[in-house]
Amino acid sequence: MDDSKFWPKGTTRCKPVHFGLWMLFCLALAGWALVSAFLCLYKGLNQTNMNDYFAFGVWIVVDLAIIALGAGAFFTGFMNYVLRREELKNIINAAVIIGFICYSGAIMMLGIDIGQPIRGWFGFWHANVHSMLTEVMFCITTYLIVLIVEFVPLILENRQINKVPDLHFFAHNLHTIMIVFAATGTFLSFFHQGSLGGMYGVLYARPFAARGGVLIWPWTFFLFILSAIAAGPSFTTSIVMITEIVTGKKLTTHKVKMLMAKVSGSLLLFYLVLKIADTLYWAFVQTPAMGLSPSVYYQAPYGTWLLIAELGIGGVLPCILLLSPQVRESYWILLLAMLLNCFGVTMNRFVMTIQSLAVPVLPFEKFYAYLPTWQEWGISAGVIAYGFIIFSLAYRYLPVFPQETKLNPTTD
Amino acid sequence: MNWDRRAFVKFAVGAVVGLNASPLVPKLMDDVAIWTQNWSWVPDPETGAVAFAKSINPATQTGVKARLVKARLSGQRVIRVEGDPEHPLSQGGVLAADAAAPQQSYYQAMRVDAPMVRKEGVRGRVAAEEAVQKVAAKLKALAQAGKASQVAIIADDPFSVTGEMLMRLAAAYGTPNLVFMPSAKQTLALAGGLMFGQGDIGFDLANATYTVSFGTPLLEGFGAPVAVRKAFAAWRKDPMHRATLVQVEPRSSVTASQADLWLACKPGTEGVLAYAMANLMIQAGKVDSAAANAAGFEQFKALLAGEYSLEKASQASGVPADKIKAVAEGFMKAPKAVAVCGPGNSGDPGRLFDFMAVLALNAVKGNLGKPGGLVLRQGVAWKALGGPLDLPGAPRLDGGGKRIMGSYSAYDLAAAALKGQPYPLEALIVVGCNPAFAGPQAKVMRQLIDNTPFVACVSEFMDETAELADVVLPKASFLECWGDCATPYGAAQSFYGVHQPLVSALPQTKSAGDWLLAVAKLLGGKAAEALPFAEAKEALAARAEGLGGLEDLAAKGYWMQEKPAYGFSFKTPSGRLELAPSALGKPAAPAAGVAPSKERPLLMAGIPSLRTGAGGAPMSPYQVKILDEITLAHKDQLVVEINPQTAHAMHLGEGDMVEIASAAGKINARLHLYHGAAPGMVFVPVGLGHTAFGMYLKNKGANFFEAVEVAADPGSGLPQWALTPVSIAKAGGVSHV
Amino acid sequence: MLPFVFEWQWDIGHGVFMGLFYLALTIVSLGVVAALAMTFYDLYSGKEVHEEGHGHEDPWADYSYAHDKADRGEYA
Amino acid sequence: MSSSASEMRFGMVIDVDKCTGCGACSVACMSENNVGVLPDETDKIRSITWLRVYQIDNGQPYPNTQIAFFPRPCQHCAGSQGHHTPCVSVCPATATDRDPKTGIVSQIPTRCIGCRYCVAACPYHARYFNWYDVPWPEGMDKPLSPFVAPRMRGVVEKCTFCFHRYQRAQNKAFTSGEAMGEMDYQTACTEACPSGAITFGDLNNPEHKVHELKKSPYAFRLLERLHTDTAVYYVSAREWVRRQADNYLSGEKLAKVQAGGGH
Repeated sequence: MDDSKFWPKGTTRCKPVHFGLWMLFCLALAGWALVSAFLCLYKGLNQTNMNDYFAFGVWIVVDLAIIALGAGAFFTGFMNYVLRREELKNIINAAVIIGFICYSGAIMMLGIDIGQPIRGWFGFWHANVHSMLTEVMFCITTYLIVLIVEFVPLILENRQINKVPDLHFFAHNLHTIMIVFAATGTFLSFFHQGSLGGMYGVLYARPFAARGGVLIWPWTFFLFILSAIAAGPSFTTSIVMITEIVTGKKLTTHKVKMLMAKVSGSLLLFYLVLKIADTLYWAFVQTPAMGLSPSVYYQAPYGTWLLIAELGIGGVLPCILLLSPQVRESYWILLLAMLLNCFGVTMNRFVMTIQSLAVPVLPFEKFYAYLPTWQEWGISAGVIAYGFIIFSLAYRYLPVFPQETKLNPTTD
Repeated sequence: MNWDRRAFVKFAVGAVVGLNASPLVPKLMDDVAIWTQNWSWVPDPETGAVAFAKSINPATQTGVKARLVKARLSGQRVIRVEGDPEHPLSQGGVLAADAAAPQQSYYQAMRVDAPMVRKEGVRGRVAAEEAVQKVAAKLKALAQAGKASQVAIIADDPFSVTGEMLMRLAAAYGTPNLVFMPSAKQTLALAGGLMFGQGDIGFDLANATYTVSFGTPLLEGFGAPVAVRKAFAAWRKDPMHRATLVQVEPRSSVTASQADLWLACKPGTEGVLAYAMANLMIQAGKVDSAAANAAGFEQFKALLAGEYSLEKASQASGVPADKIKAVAEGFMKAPKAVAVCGPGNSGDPGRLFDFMAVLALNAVKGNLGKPGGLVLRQGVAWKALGGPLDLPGAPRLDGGGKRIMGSYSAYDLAAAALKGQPYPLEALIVVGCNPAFAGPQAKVMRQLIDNTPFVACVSEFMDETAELADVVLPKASFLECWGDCATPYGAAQSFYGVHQPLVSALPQTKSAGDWLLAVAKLLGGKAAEALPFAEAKEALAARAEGLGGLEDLAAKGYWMQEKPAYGFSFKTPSGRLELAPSALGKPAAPAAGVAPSKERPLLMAGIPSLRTGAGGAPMSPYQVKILDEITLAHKDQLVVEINPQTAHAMHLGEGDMVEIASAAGKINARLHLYHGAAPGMVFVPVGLGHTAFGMYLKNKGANFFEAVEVAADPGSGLPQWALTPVSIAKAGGVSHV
Repeated sequence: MLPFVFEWQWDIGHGVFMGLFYLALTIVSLGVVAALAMTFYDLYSGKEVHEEGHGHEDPWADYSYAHDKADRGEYA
Repeated sequence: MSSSASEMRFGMVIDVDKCTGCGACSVACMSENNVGVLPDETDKIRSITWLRVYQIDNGQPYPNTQIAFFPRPCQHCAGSQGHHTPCVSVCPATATDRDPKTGIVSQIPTRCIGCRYCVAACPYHARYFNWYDVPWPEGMDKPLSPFVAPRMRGVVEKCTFCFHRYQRAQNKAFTSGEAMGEMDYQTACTEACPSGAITFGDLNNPEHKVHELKKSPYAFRLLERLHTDTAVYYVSAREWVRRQADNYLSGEKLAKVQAGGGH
């Protein structure tokens, strides 16, 4: 089977049999997810280890994490189209695809996570506009539409599809007005990332999560935006780098990566300053006012190591690395720094979700721990498999990396 | 028109726009919204006219009203059992068991829905006639063979109309072996009989200002529990002038915690403390004249001064002397003080010595026949079902009649029958109780059932006993039939309650009385003559004649003595209070009770609870649902309490799975370290561990009565299982830390 | 979501929130409609398809960074 | 946004010193509101008990140990200090709301999408998600009340202060033309409690018993420091019980926190 006529012009791709094996692996993961999804939809959420104390579980953690990591899409788009950083054109396609994967994956997970999936649209129908979750639902849906609009021209640019005049022109015209979508997307995603953080900050009866803020927005609203735009570019770039390693090709110039790293690092620094200030105020002013001490929050297995992992290993360390020019020049340390940055934001989403719920508020309540079931892992793995599949197909058949042909001249 | 790509695009765009402009989308969304609510397996209870009817739950003696819905298709059904605000004992309150009663009545997997007969080992549903015929034929054959006395009957309540019918039936048929499940009413009647010559006594809790409860679960299953709670609520009504409650027992129970003072005594020393307090009062010169003039007062005084001094009592009970003194003084000074005795925490009928010591303390206080004290009850003026019958001459298996008073004992009956002394059993009839589970020593009762050639039972539920029986006759629940119950334990006023059929949940069920009548009719002869009623309702009506007739009674739901009868009289041989009863010749004194040994170093006691309930009455699904993880954990593990120090000394920890073994049997449970448990003891919830009753109850926890070792109370001779020496060892199994 | 939905009550919060929501939806759909319109215009005006696509020329094509050169073996 | 200035504010005063933990309130509530039962209910963090009775103890060694019970219905928070009811403000589908007329926090299970955000928002664990389909084996569906719809899997439910009883009382008042009396609207748990530990009524109405009872120097609410402004008051003369109702730093004195509505 030869699919080379679908490959982007002037590029080479691995043998179909290799690609097929890789797809099989991904499909196996997806199969696991399908079995899990079937069980959860057919038998109900008792298939998970969530309960009335851990109302949210690993799915929400993965959701929040991938949405934060997917923030690379809107922020790169924002820098590229709105701030006119032309060099980012070389990575924007990858960012859009990753964003699309993250957002659509998150929505699929949410579809299983809610107890009544066929009523999911009630959030629109009977919307409570005071709920951060409503804001999340609205923004995530509309932003996904934007992402689809951004993704469509790229699909249409497939070598064969692009030969159809209607589609060719449509793709071209969408590109022409991309700034409109990018700006709308930025607005939507900004609120969406924020309202995800706001979801926790507004839980004023949950001392671990609750935060003060401005107007209707708690501090977590802004911290989530910042941590997302700090980690998003890192994630996009590290995915590109991993793709480079796997395919053995240079896909973008290192300069682009360094720019992404610099943006990521600077935002991370900004975020960390605010986050640490927030944490100190929370630990030493807000918590005692509720009659608690931070030691109540950190009990086995959710000990202070979480704080060190999130803010130290996943915060300060990558921040220092990303901001040092020497590190940025090194391919591998740069990748490590970016992955640490992603780890940090994931830990933050984990802590905000799981630990918020683990900490008992009533003095006579117990401290519970939570371990996901294989079904929950299955769905989570499914989203990853979904990402692998979409990104692999996109890379194989779509002109994702404009610099690829020049960086990898073919002999033909 | 050419159907080219362009036309297709136009069509598609047009279709999308058109569909969105039409009301189709909102309509479909609305339909989906409705459809998401129609899940075929979620029941849709049919509505109808609502009505109320009064009733009484004989298991809890709560006066209730049933909320009935008369639906067009599904007919009349009880949807709720609520408290009857007009009922003097209940005043609108209920227990968990009452509120869950409809579930119990309707849930078919728990009930016996049709008569059953075991044929070649297999139990199958049969017609009512066949089942009754089977029982009657067996009894007839035994009577003809001169073995009538080898038939035994075990029943739940001697004071109900069914109890009276059974007494008549047994006498007419010719067996002396009718026994009832053991009860504290027996012990109180014995103690009252010995000291006052009167056994129908109660505690005027509602009017007391100072109450000392000696080892009885006052708030966890004493008397009619709702009525006791109403008195308790009255004590707590005014926070500034609340009545005082003192609890004497080894464990920090609900009563002990809600009490103003808890005397944590060593197990089995409650009576000692009552004597010690009486002694302190005598020493203080605060002795009521009736007590001072009592028969054997000097002897009593000397005994107390010698053996029950403050120091000795403090040492024996482990309660600090100042605490004993404080309670004695409070009791002495309070205008309306009462000392209370009753069923033990394990559901046992109590120790006679404790009861007599408590009655003596009340007598010394001088509260006999006074408001807030110990009162004589008027009695229920029901009419007997017929003239007296001659009692069969054969000796009773349970040895009743040999003891001080002719009190029955199901346990002794079983023990004697198993030994075949003086004779074994040929047939056993169990009515309305579940001895295979509730024993009190469950294994002995099961052995009796196994060893008896023919076993019949009249049972509401497919319980452990019914599962072993050869013939099972389905008994109607209290919501389905006529029936009655009489004065609860310890109540200050005599009481009589009636329940009536409100629904027919299971059409094949009948009241126990109706089944008895059917058997008696087939037996013919004296048995039929002794019960000349067409149906049990007639017997009830005959009984109720003395109380204003059944109709009025049913409408109101109860008859009750208007107010406690104040004033007291003694019917003893001496005509006085007898502190050294003539039947004993000396004041009551405790005999050595059960004690731990080297092999069995701990004492096991029950945890009384209105959630688990005690005895054979099963819990309904809702009751099982509200059990905490300190009672039932991880699907099926019974949780027992042990003091942390005791546990550490035995190298045991929280959540350990252990085997609790007595000389009589063993159970497995999970340990919960509880500071309120007395050191050296293990406390086990009573009422779990059924092997019958379907998915909500079956195999949940372990049965306390499997480990109970019954001993005869040295005073009364009644079965006694308040304390059982046990050993504890770590058992295998997952502890789910 | 729509004013006629059961028990719907408007307040300022709804106005702002729904306003922004519909605004975003409107912008996005107008954008798509505009792209469609331009496409029809392009098609009818007989514009030709350029295989190369558009706007993907790498403005930095001439600039080579050390790694890229190394990867391409330029230092070899 | 706080609506504690509602016309009426139905609430409870629960006397902890009277409660004996018998569970009658819980069962009466379940029977009134058609709460489902699963074959295994020992996993308490998945077991639906609108009115859960918590057992607490003073942690003292023998023989000074004491236990007490906190019956915990939904607290029907009003929210204060600029906050709305914790759960109401977060529900995306308006499946729960606080009625400004009665102060009752409602729950519409048929509108609930099962996102469980409200469960996470409630510090009292008063909200329960239907993790399972309730099996209603033969006969178990017979005693179900037609006045409260049984719930399906995947939705959240909670105590509604027997709101259907309020509606019934309202209808009665409308037909009879008389004002609704204190006793016309009582919750199932209040009626059932054999010790009379629960008193229910309009906290704002001086003619109702709760109005006076909540002023007791021994009255307190659960987690007042969070400013949830609950409608359920507890009363206990025992300090250790009152201390268990809220979080205190070690060494911190038990203080009466005045929350929100300033009742």
